[in-house]
Amino acid sequence: MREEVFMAGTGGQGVVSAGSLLAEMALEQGLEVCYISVYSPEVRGGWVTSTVVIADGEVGSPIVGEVDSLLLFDKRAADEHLGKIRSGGLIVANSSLTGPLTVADAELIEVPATRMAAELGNEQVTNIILLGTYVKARGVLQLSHFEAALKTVLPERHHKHIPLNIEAVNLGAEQVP
Amino acid sequence: MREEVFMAGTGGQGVVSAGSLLAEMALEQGLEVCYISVYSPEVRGGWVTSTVVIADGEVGSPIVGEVDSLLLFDKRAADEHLGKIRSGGLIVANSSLTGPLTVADAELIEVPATRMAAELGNEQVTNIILLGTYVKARGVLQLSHFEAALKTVLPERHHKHIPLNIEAVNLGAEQVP
Amino acid sequence: MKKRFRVVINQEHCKACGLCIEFCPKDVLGASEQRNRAGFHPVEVKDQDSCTGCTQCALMCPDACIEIYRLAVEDDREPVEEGVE
Amino acid sequence: MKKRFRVVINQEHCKACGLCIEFCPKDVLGASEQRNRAGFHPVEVKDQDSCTGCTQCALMCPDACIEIYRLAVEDDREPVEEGVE
Amino acid sequence: MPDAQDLADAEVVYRRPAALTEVQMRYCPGCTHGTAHRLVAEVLEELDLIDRTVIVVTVGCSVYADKYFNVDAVQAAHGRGPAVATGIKRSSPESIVFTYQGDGDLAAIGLSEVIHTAQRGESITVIFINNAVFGMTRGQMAPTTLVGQKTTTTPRGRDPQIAGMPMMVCELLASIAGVAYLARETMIDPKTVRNAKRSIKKAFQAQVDGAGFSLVELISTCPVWWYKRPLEAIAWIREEMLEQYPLQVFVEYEA
Amino acid sequence: MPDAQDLADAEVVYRRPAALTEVQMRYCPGCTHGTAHRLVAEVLEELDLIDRTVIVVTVGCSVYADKYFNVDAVQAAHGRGPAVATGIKRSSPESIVFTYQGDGDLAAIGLSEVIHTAQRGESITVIFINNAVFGMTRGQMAPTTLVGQKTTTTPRGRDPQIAGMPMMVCELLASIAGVAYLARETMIDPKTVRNAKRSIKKAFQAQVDGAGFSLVELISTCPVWWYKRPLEAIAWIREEMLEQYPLQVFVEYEA
Amino acid sequence: MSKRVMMTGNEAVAEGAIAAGCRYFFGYPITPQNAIPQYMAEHLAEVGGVYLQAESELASINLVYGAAATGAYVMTSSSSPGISLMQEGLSYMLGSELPCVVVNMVRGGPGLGNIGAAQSDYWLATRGAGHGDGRCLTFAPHRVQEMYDWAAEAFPIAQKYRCPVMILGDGLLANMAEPVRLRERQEPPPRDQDWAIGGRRNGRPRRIVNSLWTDVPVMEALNIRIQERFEQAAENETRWEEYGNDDPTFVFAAYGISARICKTVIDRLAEEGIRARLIRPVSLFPFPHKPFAEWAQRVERIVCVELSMGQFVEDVRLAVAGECPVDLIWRTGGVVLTPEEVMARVKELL
Amino acid sequence: MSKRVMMTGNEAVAEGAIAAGCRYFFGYPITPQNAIPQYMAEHLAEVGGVYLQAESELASINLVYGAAATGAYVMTSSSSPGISLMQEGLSYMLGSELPCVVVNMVRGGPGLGNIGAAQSDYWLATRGAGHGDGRCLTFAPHRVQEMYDWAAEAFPIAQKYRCPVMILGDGLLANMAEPVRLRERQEPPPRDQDWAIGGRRNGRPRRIVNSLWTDVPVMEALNIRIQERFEQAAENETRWEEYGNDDPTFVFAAYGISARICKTVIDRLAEEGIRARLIRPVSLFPFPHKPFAEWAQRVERIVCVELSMGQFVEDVRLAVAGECPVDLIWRTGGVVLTPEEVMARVKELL
Ligand SMILES: Cc1ncc(C[n+]2csc(CCOP(=O)(O)OP(=O)(O)O)c2C)c(N)n1
Ligand SMILES: Cc1ncc(C[n+]2csc(CCOP(=O)(O)OP(=O)(O)O)c2C)c(N)n1
Ligand code: SF4
Ligand code: SF4
Ligand code: SF4
Ligand code: SF4
Ligand code: SF4
Ligand code: SF4
Ligand SMILES: [Mg+2]
Ligand SMILES: [Mg+2]
Repeated sequence: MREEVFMAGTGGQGVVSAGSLLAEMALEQGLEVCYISVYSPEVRGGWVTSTVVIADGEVGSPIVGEVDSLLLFDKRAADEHLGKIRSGGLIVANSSLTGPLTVADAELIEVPATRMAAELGNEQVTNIILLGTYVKARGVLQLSHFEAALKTVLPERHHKHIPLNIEAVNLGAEQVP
Repeated sequence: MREEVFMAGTGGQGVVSAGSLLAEMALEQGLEVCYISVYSPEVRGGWVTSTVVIADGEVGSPIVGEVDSLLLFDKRAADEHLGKIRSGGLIVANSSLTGPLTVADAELIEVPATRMAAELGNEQVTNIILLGTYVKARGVLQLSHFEAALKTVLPERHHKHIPLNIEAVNLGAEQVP
Repeated sequence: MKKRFRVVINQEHCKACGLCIEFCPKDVLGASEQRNRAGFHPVEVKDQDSCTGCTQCALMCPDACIEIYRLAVEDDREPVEEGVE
Repeated sequence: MKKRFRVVINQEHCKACGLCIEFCPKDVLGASEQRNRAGFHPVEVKDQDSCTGCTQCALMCPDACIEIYRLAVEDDREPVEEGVE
Repeated sequence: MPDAQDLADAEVVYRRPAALTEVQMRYCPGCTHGTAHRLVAEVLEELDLIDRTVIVVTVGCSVYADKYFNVDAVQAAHGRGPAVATGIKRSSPESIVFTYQGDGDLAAIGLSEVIHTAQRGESITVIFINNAVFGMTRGQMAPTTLVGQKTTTTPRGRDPQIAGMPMMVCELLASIAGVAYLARETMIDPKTVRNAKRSIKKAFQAQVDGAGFSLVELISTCPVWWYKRPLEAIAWIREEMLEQYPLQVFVEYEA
Repeated sequence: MPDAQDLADAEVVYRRPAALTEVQMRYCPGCTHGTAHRLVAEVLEELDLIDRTVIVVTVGCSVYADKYFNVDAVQAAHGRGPAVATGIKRSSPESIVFTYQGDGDLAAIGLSEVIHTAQRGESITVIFINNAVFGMTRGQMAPTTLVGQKTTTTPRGRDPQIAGMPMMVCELLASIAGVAYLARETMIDPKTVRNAKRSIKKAFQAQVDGAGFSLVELISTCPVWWYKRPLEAIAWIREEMLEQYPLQVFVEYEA
Repeated sequence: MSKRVMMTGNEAVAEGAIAAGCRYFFGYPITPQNAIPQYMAEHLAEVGGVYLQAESELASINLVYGAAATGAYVMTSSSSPGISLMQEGLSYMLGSELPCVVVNMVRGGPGLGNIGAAQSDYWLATRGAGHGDGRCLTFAPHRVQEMYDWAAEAFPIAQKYRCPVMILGDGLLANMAEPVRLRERQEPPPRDQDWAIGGRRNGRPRRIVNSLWTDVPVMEALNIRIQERFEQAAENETRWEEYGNDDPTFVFAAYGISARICKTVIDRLAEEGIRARLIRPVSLFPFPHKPFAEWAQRVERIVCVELSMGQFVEDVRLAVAGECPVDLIWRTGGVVLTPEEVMARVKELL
Repeated sequence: MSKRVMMTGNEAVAEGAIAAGCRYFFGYPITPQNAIPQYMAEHLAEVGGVYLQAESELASINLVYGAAATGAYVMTSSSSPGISLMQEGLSYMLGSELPCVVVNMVRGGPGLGNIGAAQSDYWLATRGAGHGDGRCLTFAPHRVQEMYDWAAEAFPIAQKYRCPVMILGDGLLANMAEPVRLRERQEPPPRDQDWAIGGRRNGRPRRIVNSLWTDVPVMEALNIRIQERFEQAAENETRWEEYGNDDPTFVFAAYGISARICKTVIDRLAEEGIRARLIRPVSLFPFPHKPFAEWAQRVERIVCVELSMGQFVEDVRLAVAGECPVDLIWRTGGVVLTPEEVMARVKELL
């Protein structure tokens, strides 16, 4: 098993932490994983991507061409990366910012995550909602590992936000048709 | 034809200029030549050697192992380098400083050059006397090129010493038995 | 003839650092509600009439976004802005 | 008890720079006729008796060739030299 | 530009200097690298040097400065700007050559080159941006970092027992014979901006006159790696940086 | 040593210091590198540091100093002595570490390292031999070469228009906070030799006390590449060098 | 066994060094390896170590030289331009027979280049160490766990062969995170080497660390001694991994990040029924000639995959010595090959 | 034709550069090449040129970088440790596509080493130029006349391929004197390159000299462009000399001073009836693969002779690709082979 996930967005949208949460979940689940974030040289306002490769044995290439799953955080990301999806793959799009998308050969789940996050009271959990959708829809990882992963990734002083994040991830999971 | 000449002495004895004069004579004579001086790191009082390789075609190795001709300026030089002579070669020794030498398998000409130079009025021409002996005895170069070589090597302001040098070189030549 | 100034902001280059707003002695400038392509709320001219053309704002702008003109004639039109649709 | 000094020169190390000779206020030192192994005419003690043990020579010697001793007893022996056979 | 036509016959009170291109600068919001660029550009235009000037771009956040200045540009290895500038000046003496260097570039890796260039009295100009940090590489300690300042490599604040005291570049250069103009300025309010420009102008004038080496140190903000908002950064210069780095004209030049 | 036995019970007024080996130094006649060695050795002995000391030998005529000093020695790349010394000191803080550097080594290629080391207030000592020339490589111009001085690379004399003015290392370092002791001395008569030793002693004492960086510049002879006899060289220091390089204690240290 | 934690290659190499007993780090920031000095600045103090930010890479390597002379475990890290600046210092380390560990997280070059992942410092790493005949022992991990392990292994190896050991990574290996199983941090070993300086403690004879030998045969003897150590290292420290089909039609040759790309390609080719194998040198110097020489007899071709324009392939060709064709697939300048691209290009070759 | 004059290799390389129109020299003294800066200090003023003594080799190469950017013929020279210090700068020259000439009179290494003659910077010269894929075009004269000639030829070649050209000598070639036939000194060519900076004269569009390309495909394209120039250079500038018997039983491979030793050995062997030939690469990069590949088919063996511990032999092995055995005779650390020693050792091999 090898699952390649690619996420793209703009600095500040939580692309990095979504990637690192996925990686931790894989680790919790006893899988092998490799995760990398890349950003543009600007310190502020540039683009960000995360690549997470999950495997049940040794992770080979951390470099991906076409990917199994694509998480698109905004329109720039969608314009740039939509073509990366492997035929039969899964796209989770933050439709609040991507607008409507069309894909030929892959499953597309559009989640108005920014709006939903705002409704939950914190736009910051947009990424967690998308994560929930991805995890549930793709089925490679189990949602049950989310909380443990969160505890590792989140600095102690932010642990008070754990309930909100769990709510968000579940909300995301519920979006799977 | 390839003639390898090696000279050794102490800084100040004219080992460098003797080498460079030989090289110029060879050049005057239309031969190919390669000449190098090497000295110990001390700025004052160290050893000096000159190697001159003369050939009628391309000069191959500027590095010599055993040599055809050896000019020994003093005892340290003789102790160190006597063994360098090729069998059948020529050794010209400044017997004023080397003391008496014994060689098995080569021609040895002992010239009390320092004393003779002092008698000529200038110890500085010791090297020229030895040069004269070498040139005459070995016969590779012709003494007639000495003056032209001297003019090239000697800075203009020292050209007044040319007659003394010519006297010295001839004196050296006369020492050939 | 009464002097009138026109402050022109390159809103696409503006990064909303706020230095011009802070240093304008006449409170001419303020943050726009809109975002530019880089996602910043750029500065806009809120009160053109009060501008004395003192150039403090332009002197402080790290992104050379501000140009200031003295008009030859009186002019009551809206302030000039640039870049944000 | 009259003080007597003994200046000891390491003549093999001496390079005949002449600084000690120049700076000896009592003209105790001078150049030797002989050469050492490096070919220099090293310094020798010419007039031991005039030496006041002032150490000027040793202070100036760049080659640390000079040692100075104050003898416990009077002593008229020849100055001590080292190295040149 | 809407209404541009309308401004055609208006008198220009202030406009983007011709020595800057139209390219948007990549600096972070409130970073006074941009201010420094603008001032240099104004001076180049006012002294009519645009067609003679070569900027030596160095490594730091200003590494893209070749895109912003409307003059010939040479990008130099980290710290080697003054040597590169000297190479240009010696082989093309009519050129006006300046380096634009950060405190990492000039005061850390490039210290030798700038001092030797000053020492030789090379007629080049150095614009030295002291923002007390390595901006480009993400906020490490610079030689100029203040005591106690937290950076990514002084997580507990700069400890002078370990890292020494901040380096005072102008004080270091002040004793050097080849220096024609030397000043420390900042850009934290209109007055200091004007002073900074005046110093920059004198520095270039010194070069035009072949008077020798000129350098202007500009105490500059790095809001991002000071973990501050732009206005806080300005305040921090006023309250902390200028304490360590008093503004001063160290070597004066009059044409 | 003839008669050595005889001197056994004589009182030593002056003897070769124990911190020097018996090896003959290779310096040219009248070269005060040797004097400097002797003074450092005397100080090491007097402060009882022989068993704790590491000399960092640098590249120049003194590159064989490891043969002359009776202490641990590390040979450093040209100019990098202070960095090497810092590496030793940081990993072996009980050691007394000093570099011995010529003006080519310290003021040309190694300028950055010595300044940064001073800036950090590294507790090491630098013995800096300024002889206005590159001795070892056969007499080229150094940063410290006097104006008009002929060297093998300034055959018409140093021209400040081309090569700038002589570099004043102590003046350069004097403004640096990390410096505990800084002085310029020479060795041209018994008095200046004594002063030089006193300064060297203070410099090492500063290190022993962990007070910070110490450096003693010694204006030194190079008779050979000044094309002078030893006594002429001494006179040239008195008449020319000290004009350019006045003797002074720049930063004082009292235990 | 301890839990595994996610770490980047940069963090792993830093923590691995600390775990091995390294207590001295001198470095100068440069992307993409800034997290190494930052990690050291944060964590060395915890164990009584010294993080000192050097003013340049020139200073870094010479600070390392000084600390190495005292017998300490010492490390520096940098990326391509910084490693270029260390060349003289590395040559001195070799000449003075001093051990240290140097990490190079290679970026796109030449010049200032960019911070992308590249392998174009292969020559610099395997033929470098400046002037003279010496070179660094060089190891090229391809996973974060391996980064950690090699950082730790590198120190005793450096001590054993008294030379710099280089760990060669790239912009990707530096910044990607993978699970790492950490061992307990060890105390530094005693500095009881008979060459370590620091003062003639208890009046022992003085010691000299030196690379100047004007007497040429002595210098030659030093070179021979160094070379003999390298030969010992070739016997003891040559490492490689093989992966894939046991009866391949062709063999990939790749190290570091490229080798990981090849592994994925091999798996995909297997799905298509194409039999491929990988030889992944872990030690680049000493280079594992043996597996190449052996497989060269048995396969149709060897296909090198490298993120440089034909550097690594030279070592492969030297090992293969004409026994079979050696092809090359490359990208450079920070461009990274994707498995798809390698698949496509390898199929053209077959 | 002009008279021949005795000159050392150092003087010849300096005079050759001046004769070619080089008017800018930046350098820092180091034995055994001090006569080069000294010659330049003495003679550049005669022709209105600039000799500037740099404060270090780091400064030298960056001064060169600046002057090269103005389109001028510019040169520096050094010896091994100094060349190590220039590695970053050389990489920048390549990245910014700037031409210059660099002379390396190799000495014994590693470290401070000694000032004897050595060839142990072969890798540094042919694989060096710091980080990244680039390298210098490198030529290795073996006579003083050739030093002069190559110094002159190097400048237009550097301009043509927009890269540094290295002239590789050693302590012997530097300081030995041979007759040299001098040509007239030429005026420097006009600086009309379309990339040369110095100010936007007459308002022309600005020019940028740069090696930073954050966009990785752009960086890769630069590398490909550089590589293409190298391929052109391989076509146009590959030079070698052959010497000796036309029907040899074996072939010597040697460059520079070693090649001269081999010539004498070949002559002596001929006297003994042993048929030997020499292939002497004059260009080391581009390396003359062809003669090696061809002779390898026809001889029993190829015997490399080098003053280093197996650097040059790698290029020979790459060229021979297993076609015949390749042996190696070496000395290092400043020790020079004598013809006698080569004779003796080659006879053991045959
Ligand atoms: C030889 C080398 N070492 C290190 C670097 C990495 N580097 C790039 S910029 C920089 C420091 C930048 O700081 P500064 O000069 O203060 O400029 P700022 O970004 O603060 O404006 C460093 C260390 C490099 N590019 N080259
Ligand atoms: C990297 C490097 N560059 C150049 C040299 C050559 N070199 C050796 S000593 C020296 C200068 C010596 O001058 P100085 O430091 O003044 O010492 P002095 O001989 O005058 O005592 C130079 C340039 C070197 N060894 N290494
Ligand atoms: S010119 Fe002066 S008054 Fe007008 S907006 Fe700017 S700062 Fe305000
Ligand atoms: S100063 Fe410039 S960048 Fe900052 S808010 Fe004002 S216009 Fe925008
Ligand atoms: S101690 Fe004084 S008096 Fe005696 S020899 Fe020396 S300098 Fe002269
Ligand atoms: S000072 Fe020393 S070296 Fe000089 S002459 Fe006197 S004893 Fe000899
Ligand atoms: S990181 Fe700092 S110096 Fe760099 S652009 Fe941003 S604010 Fe300016
Ligand atoms: S060359 Fe000069 S510095 Fe060197 S030993 Fe001789 S006199 Fe002293
Ligand atoms: Mg900075
Ligand atoms: Mg000196």
